[in-house]
Amino acid sequence: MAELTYRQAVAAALAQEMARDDRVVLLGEDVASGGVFKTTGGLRERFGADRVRNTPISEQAIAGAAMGAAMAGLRPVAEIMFSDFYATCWDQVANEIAKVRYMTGGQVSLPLVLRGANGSGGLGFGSQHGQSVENWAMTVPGLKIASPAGPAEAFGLLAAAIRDDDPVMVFEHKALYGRKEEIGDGEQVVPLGQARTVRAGRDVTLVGLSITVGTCLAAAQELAAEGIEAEVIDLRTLVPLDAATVLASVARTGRLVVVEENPGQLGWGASVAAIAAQEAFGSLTAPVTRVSGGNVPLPVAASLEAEVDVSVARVAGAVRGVLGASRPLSSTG
Amino acid sequence: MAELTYRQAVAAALAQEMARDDRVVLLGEDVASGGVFKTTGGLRERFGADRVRNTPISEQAIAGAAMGAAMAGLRPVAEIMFSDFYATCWDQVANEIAKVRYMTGGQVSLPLVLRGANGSGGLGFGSQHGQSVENWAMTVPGLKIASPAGPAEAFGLLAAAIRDDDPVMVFEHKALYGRKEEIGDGEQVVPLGQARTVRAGRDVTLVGLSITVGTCLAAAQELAAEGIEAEVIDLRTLVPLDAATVLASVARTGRLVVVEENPGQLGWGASVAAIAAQEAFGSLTAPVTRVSGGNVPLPVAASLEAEVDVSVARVAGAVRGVLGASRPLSSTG
Amino acid sequence: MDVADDLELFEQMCFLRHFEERADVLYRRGLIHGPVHLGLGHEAVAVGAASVLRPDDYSLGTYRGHAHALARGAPADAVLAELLGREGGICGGKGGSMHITSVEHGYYGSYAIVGAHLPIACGLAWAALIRRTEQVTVCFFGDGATNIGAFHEAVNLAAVWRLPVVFVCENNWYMEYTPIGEVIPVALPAADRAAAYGLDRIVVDGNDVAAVRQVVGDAVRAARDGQGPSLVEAQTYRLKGHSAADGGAYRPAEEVARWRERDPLLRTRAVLAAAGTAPEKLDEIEARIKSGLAELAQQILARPAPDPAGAWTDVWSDGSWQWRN
Amino acid sequence: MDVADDLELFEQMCFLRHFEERADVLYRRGLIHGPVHLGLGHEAVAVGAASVLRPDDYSLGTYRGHAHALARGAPADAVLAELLGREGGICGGKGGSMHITSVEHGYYGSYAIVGAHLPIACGLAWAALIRRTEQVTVCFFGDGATNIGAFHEAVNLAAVWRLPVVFVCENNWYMEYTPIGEVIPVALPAADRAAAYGLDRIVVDGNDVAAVRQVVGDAVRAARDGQGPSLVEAQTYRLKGHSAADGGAYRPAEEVARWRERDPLLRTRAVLAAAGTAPEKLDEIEARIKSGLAELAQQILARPAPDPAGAWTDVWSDGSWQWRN
Ligand SMILES: Cc1ncc(C[n+]2csc(CCOP(=O)(O)OP(=O)(O)O)c2C)c(N)n1
Ligand SMILES: Cc1ncc(C[n+]2csc(CCOP(=O)(O)OP(=O)(O)O)c2C)c(N)n1
Ligand SMILES: [Mg+2]
Ligand SMILES: [Mg+2]
Repeated sequence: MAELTYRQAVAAALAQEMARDDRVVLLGEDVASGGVFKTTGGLRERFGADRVRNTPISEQAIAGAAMGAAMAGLRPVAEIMFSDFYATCWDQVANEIAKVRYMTGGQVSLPLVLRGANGSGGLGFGSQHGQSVENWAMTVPGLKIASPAGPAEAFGLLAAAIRDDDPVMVFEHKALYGRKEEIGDGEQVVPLGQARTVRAGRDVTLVGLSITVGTCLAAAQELAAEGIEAEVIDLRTLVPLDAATVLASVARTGRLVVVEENPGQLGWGASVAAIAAQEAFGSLTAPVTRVSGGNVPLPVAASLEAEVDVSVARVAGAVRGVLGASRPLSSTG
Repeated sequence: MAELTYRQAVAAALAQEMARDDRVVLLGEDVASGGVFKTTGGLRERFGADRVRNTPISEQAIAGAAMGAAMAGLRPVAEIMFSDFYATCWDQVANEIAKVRYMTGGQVSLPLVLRGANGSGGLGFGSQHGQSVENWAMTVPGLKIASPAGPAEAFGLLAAAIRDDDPVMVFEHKALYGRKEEIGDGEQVVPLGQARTVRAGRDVTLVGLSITVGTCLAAAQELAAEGIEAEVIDLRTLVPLDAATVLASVARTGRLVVVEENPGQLGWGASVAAIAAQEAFGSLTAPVTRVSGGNVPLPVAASLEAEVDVSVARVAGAVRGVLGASRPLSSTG
Repeated sequence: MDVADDLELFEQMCFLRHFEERADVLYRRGLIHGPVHLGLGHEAVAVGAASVLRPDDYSLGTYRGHAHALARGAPADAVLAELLGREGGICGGKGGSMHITSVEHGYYGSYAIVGAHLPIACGLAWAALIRRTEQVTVCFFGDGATNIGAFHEAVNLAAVWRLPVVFVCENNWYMEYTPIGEVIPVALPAADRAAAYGLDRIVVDGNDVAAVRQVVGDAVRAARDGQGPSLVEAQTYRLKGHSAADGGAYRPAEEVARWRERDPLLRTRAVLAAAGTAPEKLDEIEARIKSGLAELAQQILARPAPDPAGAWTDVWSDGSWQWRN
Repeated sequence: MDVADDLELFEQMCFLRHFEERADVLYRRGLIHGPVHLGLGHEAVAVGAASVLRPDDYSLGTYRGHAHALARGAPADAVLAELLGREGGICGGKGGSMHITSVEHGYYGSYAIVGAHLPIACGLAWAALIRRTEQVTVCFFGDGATNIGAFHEAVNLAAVWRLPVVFVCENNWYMEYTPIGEVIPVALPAADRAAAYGLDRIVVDGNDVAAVRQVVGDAVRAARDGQGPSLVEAQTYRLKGHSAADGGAYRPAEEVARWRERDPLLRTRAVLAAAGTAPEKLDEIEARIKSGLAELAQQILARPAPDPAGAWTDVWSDGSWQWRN
């Protein structure tokens, strides 16, 4: 057992996989210097300049080079420093990487990982450095999407992503990099596509991803004091989506609150909510409820940021609302 | 009254607005030559080289130039030939255009329009030229989104978009360009944010956008023969979204089927379905149902394309399913 | 292929020419679903470049890519089946004309977003560099592609990393309907940009297969020897429209006429004639190829369309498409 | 401002210097929410360029943009309030340090995605061209930005359309922690790329305010006279880290020392001294500016935070944020 920060867990996962498979190579801006978020520290020294490459500020070249190298059989891990910068290589991600296997009739596979810092988390990064970009990716079939909620997941999901033969985007949360957790010895791998029930509860199902898992847990504790038992599910990956775990929970609780950090206009929570409204309709006893970030670009001043970011209070309030709005169980179809 | 094709309606709207306001300027690849989809024919000749500009193949420069010109008070209309190419200027669209007004505290406005050919429609354009890109845009607050279902809307929504003081993306459907419709004389403007009920019905609400409005209507006709009366709503714009019209309809019908051309993983239909599941829960008598394109990149061969594209049969089938799955009305909360 | 005599090159160009002519006919008969972009007139670039590559070298092209796939050895029947949307298509019907790919022959794909494949070419070349396999990557693109950001980022990265990649710009002087001269501030789209990446200014007559063989051959050798990337501008002309749906009316008649005289096939015919090959022999070769392709088209048209089930394969490496349980 | 004597330029540079030093102190005290990038050492570029602009000219900068806003006349209190997240921030607290903007003073924004504002600058210049207003647009960016696609597309479009825009590359030799030399295949990031756009190779000592004034002034005049765009490389150095959170340890000590000797303020002090200005006078000016800024910071820190309601304004031009009814 060792206590690692989220950022150390990322570096450890990279080291574990690079040691295990010499086809694993890293590229990105300043990665050889350890990276702006210190997630690649020591790797250049340990694995050499061939396998840990600094790039120019050329996100299209970074993503494209990762794709080409993957087609040739390497297993590249490309760092896109802030996930907002995927916008500068979106064609490579959405139109090339996501589609080339399909449009060539399966002639190529892309065992590659795109990773970087995502989300707001109240750090004052603002609208061009604080978005929840996993939602852009989820509109595009062909990309697997993982977003770890803590150090153990940061380690295990990244390892699984590197071992996966398909393109996986790992959205690390910049506000979690300093978070610490005990991590077991030996190889760490968390399979993609398996949600984790982090708290059991009978009254309502709270679904979170990445930083909102902690928000849901904190809300659940607050609600427990009021005798409300919330079940909290950490999705871990959006693609593959473990809808079964969510649906099974809703079948028990009859109530669903989905908690996203992104603006509500269109985010992964809408997809999860729609699945429940279609496939768990019979067991729903209350309106399917979404709690999401304010539908505005992210402001910087702390007072404004707090106003739009998802909070424990807003989640707890939504749960109280859902319980209030509930239809007597007898009337469910 | 004159009968116009959808593409002629686009050209007519551009001409109407350019004649009305000399701040309206056009830029894009081959627009001076009339455009690849013949939507800008005759405009260079009529309005001159200053106002109708061919560009290099530089989508970032096109979108950025439109943004800068709008900040300076012009009202640019930029053509991005196929909406899939927004991927090559996504940073300009999602990170700059959508956010600059907000992040400057309202110091600038962006009266600009981004328009181009969108969607599949069974034309064999494949995965890099046939996507429903409105969904990428809807994940980003700050962009208005229109998608006309016929010539009259193509005319009126584009005119409204040009007159709007905010950035508006108009997604024209490439499979509708040849569609004809009678259009009244005089100025044509269709306000943004107002859905249109194209068919009244008591049993189920079908919500479509752009090409799927026609799919919904055809399905409604087929179902009418079985005594099922479907209400069909054409959203026209995703942002602003006229949720009220959808919710009012669902309050009457108790049933909702949302029909999107895009893959189902994450599309605008999820947002509409989630809103209904939260705000119309009490009146829902059946599972909220989504019909969407196959969750794969778009294939080219006609037999494969037909397999994944949304069809009248699939919509009609979904409606029958919804009616079968309905809870007796008595039990609605 | 390492050596190639002029006759062999002629036969290959002839094959590409008549493959495209056949595709054009089939398109106009409404037998091809989706857009088709023909490489008519560009044959010498595809054939000349392919002739200096090792079977394990990588190449990539654009939506105008039939010729590049065939030149590497992609089976004509599978390519044609892909165009016609019949069983046995080289991409299983999922790619169509714009995405012809034959990894088995080192042709890593046709890309339909202008400029997008240049960064991808860097990745293939990077893999070869890391593995020290001496494989070279050749990436074909158009004059219009030199104005898009991906071109800049890719050529720059290739130069900084000294990647074994040869970027070949097929300058046919038009980006769709717009003359390239209207949208570049220099005379030559690729050659006049080379210095910005510390690369030599290389121009070749793209309608002269021997010249292409020579110039691209030198660049490929340099890349193989670890001397880094090259940017080659091959000047050519498309004999028909941008796509099979375009008549190309925007091009001055005398310009078209001038270039028709420089048709790469006529050029090679002249060379062969000068070397003593009887024109009749060349006519006979051309006739055989032409009829062979007409026949092939008939055979493929007799095939059924791909099984719709194929739409649900090849999203993920395990063959499945599901995104949720 | 049309004329400017060295003393005035010195005062302005002094002001920028101490504004940034103050921001650095405030950041290290934990009083600034979010990242801060200081322009320490770059003052001569901002001041020299601004000194040749008309009030109605347009300029744009990066996340390292405080100096560029202030040099155009943006009120220091509003800029500092934006950094400190207090009432009266120039962007209402919605932009923060990386997005300082003062449209009223012709400064059309600080952009935090590398290279993104170059295409935007083209649009401002295009508008001026269409309206024949003779307004010039000046766009500041870093050496690292010359490797991104947006740079290529923007400079190319500006050259093709002969736009009245001056692109000023502040070459401080580093992109974050990486020396620019490691990621470009040429010696100079901007100057050695100019020819690719048919532009002249222009290099200026970015730590010499008079030289910047001269060279950027010529470029601005040319743009105003309809002679099209310029690409100017101003060579400078940042005196501290990439961001206020970065110590800059990756830079060789002697390199830092060498550049400290070339500090633009020392340079101008020497010029003024040679022209007979007493050092004491300059010290006095500097002291006054310094204490004035310390005082200003205290005043602004005494202000309340922006009303949270402000988070819900300015999405749309009517002031609202709602996306649905
Ligand atoms: C990013 C992008 N923008 C626009 C297009 C539409 N388009 C397809 S081909 C083409 C012209 C390309 O010209 P060039 O690069 O010279 O190649 P050519 O077609 O002449 O072989 C354009 C604009 C595209 N496919 N991708
Ligand atoms: C597209 C993009 N990629 C990466 C970054 C992260 N980043 C911010 S500043 C910077 C270095 C920029 O260097 P340079 O252009 O030389 O400007 P300087 O910071 O030296 O003034 C990087 C990589 C970004 N903001 N945008
Ligand atoms: Mg061309
Ligand atoms: Mg720099």
